[in-house]
Amino acid sequence: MTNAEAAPVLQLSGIGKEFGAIRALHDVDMQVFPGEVVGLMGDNGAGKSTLVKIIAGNFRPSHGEIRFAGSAVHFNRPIDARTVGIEVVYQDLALADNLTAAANVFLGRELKRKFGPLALLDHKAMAARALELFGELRSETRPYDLVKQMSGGQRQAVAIARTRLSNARLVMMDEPTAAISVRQVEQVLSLIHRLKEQGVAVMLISHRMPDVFAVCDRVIVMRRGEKRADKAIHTTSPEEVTALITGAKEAA
Amino acid sequence: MTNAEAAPVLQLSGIGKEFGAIRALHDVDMQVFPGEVVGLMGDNGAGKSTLVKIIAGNFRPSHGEIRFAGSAVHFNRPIDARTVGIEVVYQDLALADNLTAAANVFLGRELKRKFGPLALLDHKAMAARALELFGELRSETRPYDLVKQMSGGQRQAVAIARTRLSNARLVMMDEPTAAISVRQVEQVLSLIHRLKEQGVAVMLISHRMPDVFAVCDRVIVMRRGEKRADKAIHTTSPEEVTALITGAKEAA
Amino acid sequence: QTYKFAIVPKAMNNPFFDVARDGCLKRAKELGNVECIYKGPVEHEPATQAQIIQDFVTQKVDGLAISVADVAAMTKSIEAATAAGIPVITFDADAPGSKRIAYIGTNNKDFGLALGKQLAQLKPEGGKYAIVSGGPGAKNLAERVDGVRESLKGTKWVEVQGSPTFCNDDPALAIQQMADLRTATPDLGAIVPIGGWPMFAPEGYKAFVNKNKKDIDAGKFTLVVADTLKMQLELLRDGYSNALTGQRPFEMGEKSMDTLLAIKKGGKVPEVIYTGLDLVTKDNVAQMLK
Amino acid sequence: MAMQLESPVSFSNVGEIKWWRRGIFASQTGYVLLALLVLMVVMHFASPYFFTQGNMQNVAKNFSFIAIATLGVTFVIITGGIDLSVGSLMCFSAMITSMVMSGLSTPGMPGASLFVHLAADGKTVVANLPGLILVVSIVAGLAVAFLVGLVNGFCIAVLGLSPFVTTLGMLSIVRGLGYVVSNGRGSFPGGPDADYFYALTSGDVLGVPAPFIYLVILALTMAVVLHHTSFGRHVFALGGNEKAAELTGIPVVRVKIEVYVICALAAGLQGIIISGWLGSAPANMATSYELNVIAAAVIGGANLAGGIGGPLGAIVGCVLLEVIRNGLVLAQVNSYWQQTLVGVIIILAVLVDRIRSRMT
Amino acid sequence: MAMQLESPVSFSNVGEIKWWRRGIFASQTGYVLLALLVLMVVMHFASPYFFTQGNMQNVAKNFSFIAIATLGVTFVIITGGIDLSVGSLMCFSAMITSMVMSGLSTPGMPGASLFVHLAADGKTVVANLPGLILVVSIVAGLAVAFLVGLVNGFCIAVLGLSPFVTTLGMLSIVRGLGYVVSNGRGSFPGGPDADYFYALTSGDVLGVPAPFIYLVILALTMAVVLHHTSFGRHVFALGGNEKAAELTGIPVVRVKIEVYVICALAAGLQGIIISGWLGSAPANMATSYELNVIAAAVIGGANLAGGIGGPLGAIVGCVLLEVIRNGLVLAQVNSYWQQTLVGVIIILAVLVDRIRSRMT
Ligand SMILES: Nc1ncnc2c1ncn2[C@@H]1O[C@H](COP(=O)(O)OP(=O)(O)OP(=O)(O)O)[C@@H](O)[C@H]1O
Ligand SMILES: Nc1ncnc2c1ncn2[C@@H]1O[C@H](COP(=O)(O)OP(=O)(O)OP(=O)(O)O)[C@@H](O)[C@H]1O
Ligand SMILES: [Mg+2]
Ligand SMILES: [Mg+2]
Repeated sequence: MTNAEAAPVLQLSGIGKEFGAIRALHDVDMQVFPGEVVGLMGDNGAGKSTLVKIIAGNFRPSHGEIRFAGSAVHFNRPIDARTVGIEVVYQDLALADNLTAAANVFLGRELKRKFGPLALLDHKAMAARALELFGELRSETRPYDLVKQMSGGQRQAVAIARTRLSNARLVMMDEPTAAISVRQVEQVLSLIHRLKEQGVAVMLISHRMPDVFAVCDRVIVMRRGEKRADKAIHTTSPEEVTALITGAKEAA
Repeated sequence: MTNAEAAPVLQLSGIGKEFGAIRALHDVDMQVFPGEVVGLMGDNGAGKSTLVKIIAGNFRPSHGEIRFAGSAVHFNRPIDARTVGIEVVYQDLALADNLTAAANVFLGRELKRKFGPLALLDHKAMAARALELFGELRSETRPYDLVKQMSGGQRQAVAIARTRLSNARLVMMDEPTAAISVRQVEQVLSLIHRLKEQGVAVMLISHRMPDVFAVCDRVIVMRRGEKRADKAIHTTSPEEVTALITGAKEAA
Repeated sequence: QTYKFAIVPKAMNNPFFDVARDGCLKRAKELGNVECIYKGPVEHEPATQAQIIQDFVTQKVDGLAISVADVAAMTKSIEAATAAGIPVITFDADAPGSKRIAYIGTNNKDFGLALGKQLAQLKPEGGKYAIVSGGPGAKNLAERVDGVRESLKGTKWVEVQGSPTFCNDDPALAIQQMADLRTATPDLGAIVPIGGWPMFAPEGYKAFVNKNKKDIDAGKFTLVVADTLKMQLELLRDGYSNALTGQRPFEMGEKSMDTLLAIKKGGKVPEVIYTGLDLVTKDNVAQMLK
Repeated sequence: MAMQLESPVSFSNVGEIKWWRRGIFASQTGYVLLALLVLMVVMHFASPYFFTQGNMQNVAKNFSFIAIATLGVTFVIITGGIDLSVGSLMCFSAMITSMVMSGLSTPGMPGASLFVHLAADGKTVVANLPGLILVVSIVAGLAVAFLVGLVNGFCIAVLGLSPFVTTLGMLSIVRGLGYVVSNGRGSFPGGPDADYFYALTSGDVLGVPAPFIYLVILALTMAVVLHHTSFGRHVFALGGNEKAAELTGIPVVRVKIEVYVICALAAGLQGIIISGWLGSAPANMATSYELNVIAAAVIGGANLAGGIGGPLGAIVGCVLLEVIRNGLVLAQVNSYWQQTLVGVIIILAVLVDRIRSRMT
Repeated sequence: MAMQLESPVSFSNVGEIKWWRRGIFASQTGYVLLALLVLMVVMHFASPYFFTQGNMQNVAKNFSFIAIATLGVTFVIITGGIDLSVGSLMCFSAMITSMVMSGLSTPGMPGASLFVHLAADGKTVVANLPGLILVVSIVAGLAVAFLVGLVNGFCIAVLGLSPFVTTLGMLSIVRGLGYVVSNGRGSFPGGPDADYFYALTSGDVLGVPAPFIYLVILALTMAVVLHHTSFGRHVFALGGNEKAAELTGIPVVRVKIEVYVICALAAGLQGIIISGWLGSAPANMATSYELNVIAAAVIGGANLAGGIGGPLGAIVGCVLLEVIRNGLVLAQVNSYWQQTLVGVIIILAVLVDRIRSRMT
């Protein structure tokens, strides 16, 4: 599936990011192809989330260029990235605690019904669709409950459900399985498989080695802001990746 | 190690908790003995965190009784639980974003130096000790950095480091390894081992089956607020636990 | 029969109206069959005053004496009260075109003229002067400013830029502004506060005067202040100002009760009752303080 | 999919929420409403005039006078902001409306010839098209409010200034401009359309004061907007978690500007209505009303931290403040004690809600 | 430990932060300070008298008058609260102090015989122990402030009421009580100790006004308390994440009560100092100062959302407000425009900081 013949959907070159004196990213190049699942691994603070946020238009990179679907892009705000077809599950989930689960799933993309010139929210339809999405994830999450009162895993299910609403071209998931329970993990992995089948590119950030090796075509390892390895999954092993993450092995 | 001869350090009987119409916990009994590591598993929203919060004095149970070290206790505030020797790593980490990592580790237990009648904060000593603790966890976390700017795993390391400051009798960790990377996971597990050796009781909540089976003496499975199983680790298997979590198997 | 008369000040936080209230209470006690209710907005704000009048109408008091916060607004309120059969008079600040039966108080224009005249008499040689006023919205204060300006027009006194300053009836701010005015124009010849504000803070006022004592003694700096509250008279006696011009709020309070009672009894009252002005200088201060 | 559905996703541990624990019955608004009813009963015993028809009309009118502005400020509070400039803006909009109205009705003033002409007697001013001046002047008043709201919104949303500082600055700016344009004097509605103006602002329909009718209409509209449009949803999301709102692609900047504009328009309209009732727009009108308006919203249950609030709460808060004010005057409480009591009652009213949340 | 140390924990991707990007240089306080300096230069050109010694003394004195209260309110703001009662409390404490002072100095008043006696001439009042009355009356003034702070803190920390509503109610209560105790008249310090009182409040030491000296001492103390004691650390933690503070065992209730008490004491002290300078405690003293005080803190960089703030910022904010006020009078700007300009300059001053954060 890791096909050099197709044009990459995402292409980063020389991406760097400094926060004051912290060099969170340095000279990162990478490509992601349609229908490819790329695992992004690395130690805590390696810069994975920062990279995701840069691609998603959340931060501006200090250096480097992003090309999406062939053309250079400059996202000023997350909505810009969303518009071209990038969906993100953020590590901190980005939920509005005072709203219900259904409202959070549809935030910024509410379903509406026309009443003459008025477009009013279609609460019922949104709740029904949200329940359906939670069901797909096997998550016991009630659409009308406030997110504030939810357990960690229910919150994560809400954040994941969001990405299912649009026809994205690239889905980035920043540790989507951190808080969820065994059976939902399987659902998320099978969701990734389905995305891949639909030709969507997926970037999965995870600290769970088995998950990465179960779904990814390729794994990229980051260390202290730099890309240390970029290997097809069948050419590497969990042991090698662990060594790369911890720094026991410098690069591969 | 699961010794019936010693007195349990923690004993719950008939614990129940309702949030409005949600029955988050129902009639939960359990015991934890000194030097024992108990795994608490369950689906998302099963009530694990709620149970931890009740034991930690964060919520009052709607029903039931808690006995700690032999005597019935009623914790009104978290500080009460901390005073008797209960340390908790909360799932949402409980960090003050506007403070540094070192300040967060020592929150509520600051180190001080006496200047005559004045007791001023000993910033240096706290930073040094925090760095040491982060080092023990193999986490690249800088004591003087603001927690606001930290990566998910660095934040978790800060929360875990806190529990190392006191001589606790019971340490409860609510998904301590969710956000941290492979090498820190090993450190956390070895930390749990050390606690066990010192005779400290540990309650580990995790969705990671391998971790639970690596360190726990006993595993308790919750489902929809009820305790479904309570088994010594060598009498069960990951498959059985998974079935209990998902509800495929009703109880054991 | 007993009567309930309400006396409504422009702002309760102004000591001036406390004196009017005391006059009203004293007179009510003397009359015996009259009750004096004192109630107004805390700050100088017309809409709140209008609402209070409305409440008094609902309560069916027997008469209203109002210090008008805003002419047009009160004209309507007075009309409503009159329609409900409650006689209304005004005191201190008038609403000339309204249905009020009488006005008791000072002629503010005359007040300003008197202040100006005092200054011109004290220092005919003239110079630069500045005015300190209370709030830009108050009509009676605007009339006083006009009066001061008018009476100084033909003289050698000229007003500086940035005058009047507005202290929002805050004594501390009034003194700060006086200090600033003096700093801004070191050869400033006079300051005319058209209300007693700076002197309501006697020590701060003294501190300000002491800094300029040399100029005052040399006749280079003159202070003519409005109002004649007790503390102001004492300050004048002790040489902290050159002249005072005062209204008679106590008398306004007394006369309000008398007038309302007369109206209730069916008597005829004059439409405008000026309570007059007290012109005080060193010469007659001792007598005023008695 | 590989995995078999061992156990269906269901909610066996979740019951039905009792109706008295849902919606308004579980909100601060509901409990403050309860406190309000108690207070009204107390006031009834304190003064026989309290429950007279005339007084109820007064109360209805008086609270409508700040309630419209409170609706506006509630929008801002829900997003987690604050607007201190409402009091000044009420005055300024009212002033502009009356100045335009008088100006256009004065033959000889620029543009006036388009709107009025002198009657045959050479004195009476007659409108060319009755009502036109009224419309133009109200539009002018609302237009300045719109501008002020736009500037507030721009500074806060685009430049990222703190709402407190921005609107405090604006409080000062707008009040100052009011003095400048009227030369400190304030202004009066005048001309042939003034009577329509008075009828629209201080008239009543079958005994119901006109401002109260406007209030009801606006409050209903607001309820629909907040709960049934995506704009309303975005307003809540912004208050709940601004970061998340931004990340999920909500046009945060636009929504923020819009709420400040709405708030300014509400304040402007409110000021225009008050000036119609007063028959004047004095330069110190509505001084320090901002605190009352914000207090009313907060007492009614809006949360200054953002994310919570609504029209019913705004209205309940305003009614409570007005009943306290009116009731204490009617009960003939000593004026100096009144202010103290106002404070005590405000605190007691919100305390009722805390007692509820303690009990559950 | 099982695992071998393959790679040491180190921070190879972290450089040294340049000094000009650290501490005050990276804070709003620093940039508002910059704006202040620019403003002062502008004022210097607008009026040659601005930088005279006399005027600088005035500025120093005037801003010290609100700065002490601002220090107190900064504590509250750092915890994420707000205190609207400071203005009223300034007045009330001052009033109690002068009433006690005059009362104890009037032979015949209850308790006065313990403190004063009549001199041989039968008229002059002589203190039994000079200074004692002063101490007692200041303690009385601070004691009421303490009580008010305690009530505020109790309502907010224990009962869980919103700080805005509670302190707004308290604003009204305390102002009302001021009217009640003085019957609307205010009060004056008097008696044999009044001169000491005046010396302590409006005197100066080598040309430095006394209030300024108190301010400096209090600000330094505050800096130490905030950054070098556990109380200070807890104050910040509370503002950063109240939930977390509670969970980590910080005595949240106690800390909250303490900050409101500190704030009230600061306001009380401030009021007493002002009344000493004024020579009177009028009933409308410090009306609506609460907005100035909070604005000063916020302009200086304190964040109303909590977690950020400090004494330097509070002082910078106060100086800025005073320089604007003083400078505009000195520059002889038309008074109607002054108010507008005050607002504009406030907004511009905080804008400077935003430009900085845009650039990095
Ligand atoms: N807003 C910020 N300001 C300053 N430093 C930041 C900021 N965000 C991240 N950093 C720093 O950048 C580095 C990379 O952080 P990042 O969140 O990308 O790590 P990560 O690889 O996602 O780690 P984790 O696995 O723990 O989530 C960290 O050292 C972090 O402290
Ligand atoms: N404060 C609250 N108010 C109302 N409902 C709550 C509250 N806290 C938790 N709940 C509900 O109680 C149930 C149990 O939540 P809890 O957080 O204990 O689950 P958990 O087992 O920790 O799940 P996870 O593995 O996802 O962390 C959930 O249905 C949740 O929605
Ligand atoms: Mg991350
Ligand atoms: Mg949990």
